[in-house]
Amino acid sequence: MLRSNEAPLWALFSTGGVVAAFLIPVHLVLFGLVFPLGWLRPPTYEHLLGILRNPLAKIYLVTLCSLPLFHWAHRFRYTLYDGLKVKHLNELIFAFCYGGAAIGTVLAVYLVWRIS
Amino acid sequence: MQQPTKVPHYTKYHPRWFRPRVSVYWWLGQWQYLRFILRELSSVFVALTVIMTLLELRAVVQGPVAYARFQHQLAKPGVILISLISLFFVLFHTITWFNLTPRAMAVKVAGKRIPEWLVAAPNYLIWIVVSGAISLLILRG
Amino acid sequence: MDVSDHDILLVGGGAAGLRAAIAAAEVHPKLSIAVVSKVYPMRSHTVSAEGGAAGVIKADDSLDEHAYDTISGGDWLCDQDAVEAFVKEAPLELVQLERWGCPWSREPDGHIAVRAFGGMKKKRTWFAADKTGFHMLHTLFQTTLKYEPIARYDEWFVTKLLVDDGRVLGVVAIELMSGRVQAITARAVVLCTGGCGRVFPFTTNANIKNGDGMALAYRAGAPLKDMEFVQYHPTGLPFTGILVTEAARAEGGYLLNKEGYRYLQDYNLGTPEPKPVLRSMELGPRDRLSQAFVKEEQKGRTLTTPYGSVVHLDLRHLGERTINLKLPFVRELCLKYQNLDPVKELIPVRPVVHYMMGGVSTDVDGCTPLPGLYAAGEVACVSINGANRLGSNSLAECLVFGRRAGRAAALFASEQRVHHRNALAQAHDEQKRLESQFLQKSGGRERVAAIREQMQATVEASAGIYREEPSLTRAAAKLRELQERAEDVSLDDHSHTFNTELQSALELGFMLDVAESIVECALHRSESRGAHQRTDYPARDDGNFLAHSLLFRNEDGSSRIAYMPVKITQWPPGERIYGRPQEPARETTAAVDQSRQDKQSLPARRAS
Amino acid sequence: MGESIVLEIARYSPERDAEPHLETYEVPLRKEWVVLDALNHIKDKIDGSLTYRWSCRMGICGSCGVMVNGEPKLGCATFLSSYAGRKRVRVEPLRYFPIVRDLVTELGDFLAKLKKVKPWLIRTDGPLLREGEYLQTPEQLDDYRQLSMCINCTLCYSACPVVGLDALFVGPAAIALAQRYNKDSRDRGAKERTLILAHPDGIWGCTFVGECTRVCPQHVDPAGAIQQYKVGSALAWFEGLIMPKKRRKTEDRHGAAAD
Ligand SMILES: Cc1cc2nc3c(=O)[nH]c(=O)nc-3n(C[C@H](O)[C@H](O)[C@H](O)COP(=O)(O)OP(=O)(O)OC[C@H]3O[C@@H](n4cnc5c(N)ncnc54)[C@H](O)[C@@H]3O)c2cc1C
Ligand code: SF4
Ligand code: F3S
Ligand code: FES
Repeated sequence: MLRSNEAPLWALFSTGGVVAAFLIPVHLVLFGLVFPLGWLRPPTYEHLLGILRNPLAKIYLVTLCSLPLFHWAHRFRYTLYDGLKVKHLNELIFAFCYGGAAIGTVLAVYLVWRIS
Repeated sequence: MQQPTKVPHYTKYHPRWFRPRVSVYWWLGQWQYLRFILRELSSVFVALTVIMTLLELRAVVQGPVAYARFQHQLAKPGVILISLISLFFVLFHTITWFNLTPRAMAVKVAGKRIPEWLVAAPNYLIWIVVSGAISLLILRG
Repeated sequence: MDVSDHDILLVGGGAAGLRAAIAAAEVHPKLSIAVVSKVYPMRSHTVSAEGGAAGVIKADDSLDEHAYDTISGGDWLCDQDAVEAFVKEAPLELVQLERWGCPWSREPDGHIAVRAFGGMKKKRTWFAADKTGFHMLHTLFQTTLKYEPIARYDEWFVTKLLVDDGRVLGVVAIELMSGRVQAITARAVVLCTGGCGRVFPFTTNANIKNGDGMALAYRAGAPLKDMEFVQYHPTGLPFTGILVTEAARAEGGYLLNKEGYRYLQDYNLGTPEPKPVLRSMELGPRDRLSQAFVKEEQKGRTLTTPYGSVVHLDLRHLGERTINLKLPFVRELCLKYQNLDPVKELIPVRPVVHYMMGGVSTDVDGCTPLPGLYAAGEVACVSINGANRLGSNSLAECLVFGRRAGRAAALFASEQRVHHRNALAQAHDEQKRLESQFLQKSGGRERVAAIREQMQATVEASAGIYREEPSLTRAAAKLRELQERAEDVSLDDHSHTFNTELQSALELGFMLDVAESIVECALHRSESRGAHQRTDYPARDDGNFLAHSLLFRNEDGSSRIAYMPVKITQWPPGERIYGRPQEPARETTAAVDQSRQDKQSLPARRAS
Repeated sequence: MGESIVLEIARYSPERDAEPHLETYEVPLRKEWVVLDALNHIKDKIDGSLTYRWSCRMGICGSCGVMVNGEPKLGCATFLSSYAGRKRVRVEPLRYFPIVRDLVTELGDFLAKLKKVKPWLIRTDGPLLREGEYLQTPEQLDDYRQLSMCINCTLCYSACPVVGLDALFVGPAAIALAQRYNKDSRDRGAKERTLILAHPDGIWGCTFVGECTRVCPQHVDPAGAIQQYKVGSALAWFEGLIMPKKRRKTEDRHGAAAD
């Protein structure tokens, strides 16, 4: 069973890794540091909403949230297996990690869908 | 009677191997291992940033008041600290990821494999361009 | 005590042993075959061969020329029927290895590439960069993995051949991991245990090359042949003895004395040209080059280092590109072990003991005079190498005669009935001997390492590049004494688990026998031929010594020597001429040219 | 002259000891000595019972691997002088393997794994032996040349934590060897090897720690080989999803399928 899953899960992990590597830093820098510390003025609510109404932006946001979560799921799963030597909790960890990523994805879809 | 020992007894002509056990803290023993674990844990901070983004989205969905309140919360010193730590790990992820891609892809031009740094370099270029474009888009207006 | 039984037993997992195993498996898939080796097969010394393996493949080459080069290179001590079989089968064996996946270096069009090698008139040496032996051995090893009938006894050390009624019935071996001594019986045993370079102090040979197989056969009653012929390779790195392959000279390297002069021109080896010329100067045969070194040393024109005199090998003019492409391992070894870069610096080199031309006497099918016993590879002497082996012939020899011996043994074995009445008793005795002589003994006064060092010094001093009667006689007496003192060794290690000291002690015993046989044969051959140079008899003497030395062991441990004529088919003895490549064939007699006509040469397989 | 260096060597004798312990030896520090020379010095001059493997002393037979100060190294290719500043040099058996005695580890499991990946040329068609060799251009040779350099020294197994944590993991050298044949233009066996490789105990067990490549004395880069196989497997899976018919071809090409 595991065997048939590993290839697509790994594909999700690695595309997630690519997305995270290219896109996550700039979002973190802007929203986590530059704006809160007041180095630059944050975009106004209207401006942001304007951007988010664009369907392309919606797709972008879902990608930005979903794939890196699957990236996390894969890495975290193996870190738990190896780092803590808890491979016997296999199923539980599996459910937690990919379940988490799936919930995150659903949330992202739901939220962008709510923007009108 | 034989003396009780913790160790299985050696019997002549039957080798008794010593099987070392790997400790749970194996990754603390060696810098390269620790770095590996940190690299893997960077994914946790990637996930944290995603969560931050989701919360931001929720705030936008809920309206201007919620958005303003969320901005305010992000400026709390504790949250700033978390962001800083996250940034460290997220950058760690980006750099290790870029440097390792050439490993996973043997890019060949005209039958010759091109050197790894040349495969990695475009990543950094694209990264800078993309980051600039996104910043502009968000900041404009 | 356990006994395990197989149809065929290969002792040794080098190129010869593994090739023989596959050959046996292909005779009949039902035969049970076992490879016994004191190291994991891929650790066998074949792994360190660098330069290449010879086999005629190009259209401008012919089997005759390969045969002639081999025979003249061997100073006419080769059995010519064996050489003919060898040159004919070598290309097929090398193609076979290609089919098994060996990563041979290629021409741009995808065909096999060949390079020049010392003593060869044409380019015919197949190579896999400069790790040829490594690639051949791993290809063979990996290929044997797919043959289910081939069982392996990895890290089992053979101490004795089981002989009953003049027939070989198997071996007694120690499983190193457990210390268990066991009889492994078989219808036929093939010795493929490699050479004996470790008898000398300064050698390219690995720690495992102790002449085990030669001593095993000798003790069992089989004769050793031509043991006086030991090859020195002209270019070894000082201290380690690591080899700088002949390919370095084939690609165009120069040998320089301390004045930076290409001294080989003074020794009848041709005139210096900037580009390598086949069979000339640096591409002369190994015996001549090593002898030239000694002469230079006597003239005081070599450099002195803490590890003996050296001359220089100069590769600098080849350029970084060629060196990286054709000689990467040479560069790696120099950087790693000599801390110098051949792209920019001169490499110090000196002659180093490299190869044993002699060995267990066999016919062209690897068959020894002892029924049930076969031998192939460096341990054997089928006599294709004569008095001096040409570089790159021995890897091909391992394949050709490995296959022949494996086949012959398999055919012999399938006709024999199970028969090992005494095996168990003999194994018991051997176990008792090991326990009482080594493991349980205390109070012996001698150390293995000390006796080994003295033996090595003795052999080098007497049976080195140049030899003479007084020192050989003295060496014979000294070796007798060491034999006796070896009875009195005591071990620090009394464990049964992986007792390498016990192994060393047994290997020392083998080496002492081999050392004695080298000195004995050298003493009796009062002529100079190929690698055997007697200062007291400087000329070749075809009247008395166009013959192989055969050394037999007497019951009491002493030896007796006999001579067996060399088999000449079409190339009567001539003079060995190097450095005049344009006219070598004409130098031989007209009879040769004539007899060549009725020999068909290999059709150039690839009409291009 | 007179300079020396202290070695701490792990000793274990199953007949006597419950577990390995360190013993110290002082040996001369010579500039041309490698760790193996020091071990030989001890065995010949101080304690004949010290047990370790070696043969070629030129870095090609692969038998002399040990841990030197916690790093997997070839004993014959590691100069003592590079540790001259340290007070002591610690020499232990290769990590993650059962220890037979002193510095000798057990290799049976490794060899079984090697055999499992079918490391031989798989091909049934082709011309007769007499008709000559398969053609292969230097570029095609280059595709797998580096992978064919493995000397089976097992240093990479001692470097890889997954090997230590998961006894079933096929491990870096064996996977690299399988890839060596997969990438050989003469081979047709990629599909057969998929069953073993595209498996949780095969490539998917590897988490790209990358240490295997760092310690490899032959620059084989098993880490790269494994990741490339993963990419191939993932691509093959997607292609199979989109175009089930093309699946076959891709599998052959990438030597990877995901089912
Ligand atoms: C540095 C170097 C470079 C060389 N380069 C070339 C070259 O370029 N071209 C060329 O043609 N030749 C070359 N040679 C020579 C050639 O490599 C050898 O002659 C050849 O490899 C010998 O192969 P083998 O199978 O006979 O023995 P080996 O490969 O030496 O194998 C011997 C086997 O016997 C086993 N064995 C020995 N004793 C026992 C025992 N008592 N019990 C159990 N097992 C035992 C060993 O474990 C081993 O498996 C070179 C040699 C050296 C040293
Ligand atoms: S891949 Fe490298 S480290 Fe691993 S066994 Fe092969 S040569 Fe040794
Ligand atoms: S160290 Fe191990 S985890 Fe993978 S990259 Fe190498 S096999
Ligand atoms: S002794 Fe052969 S690799 Fe070190």
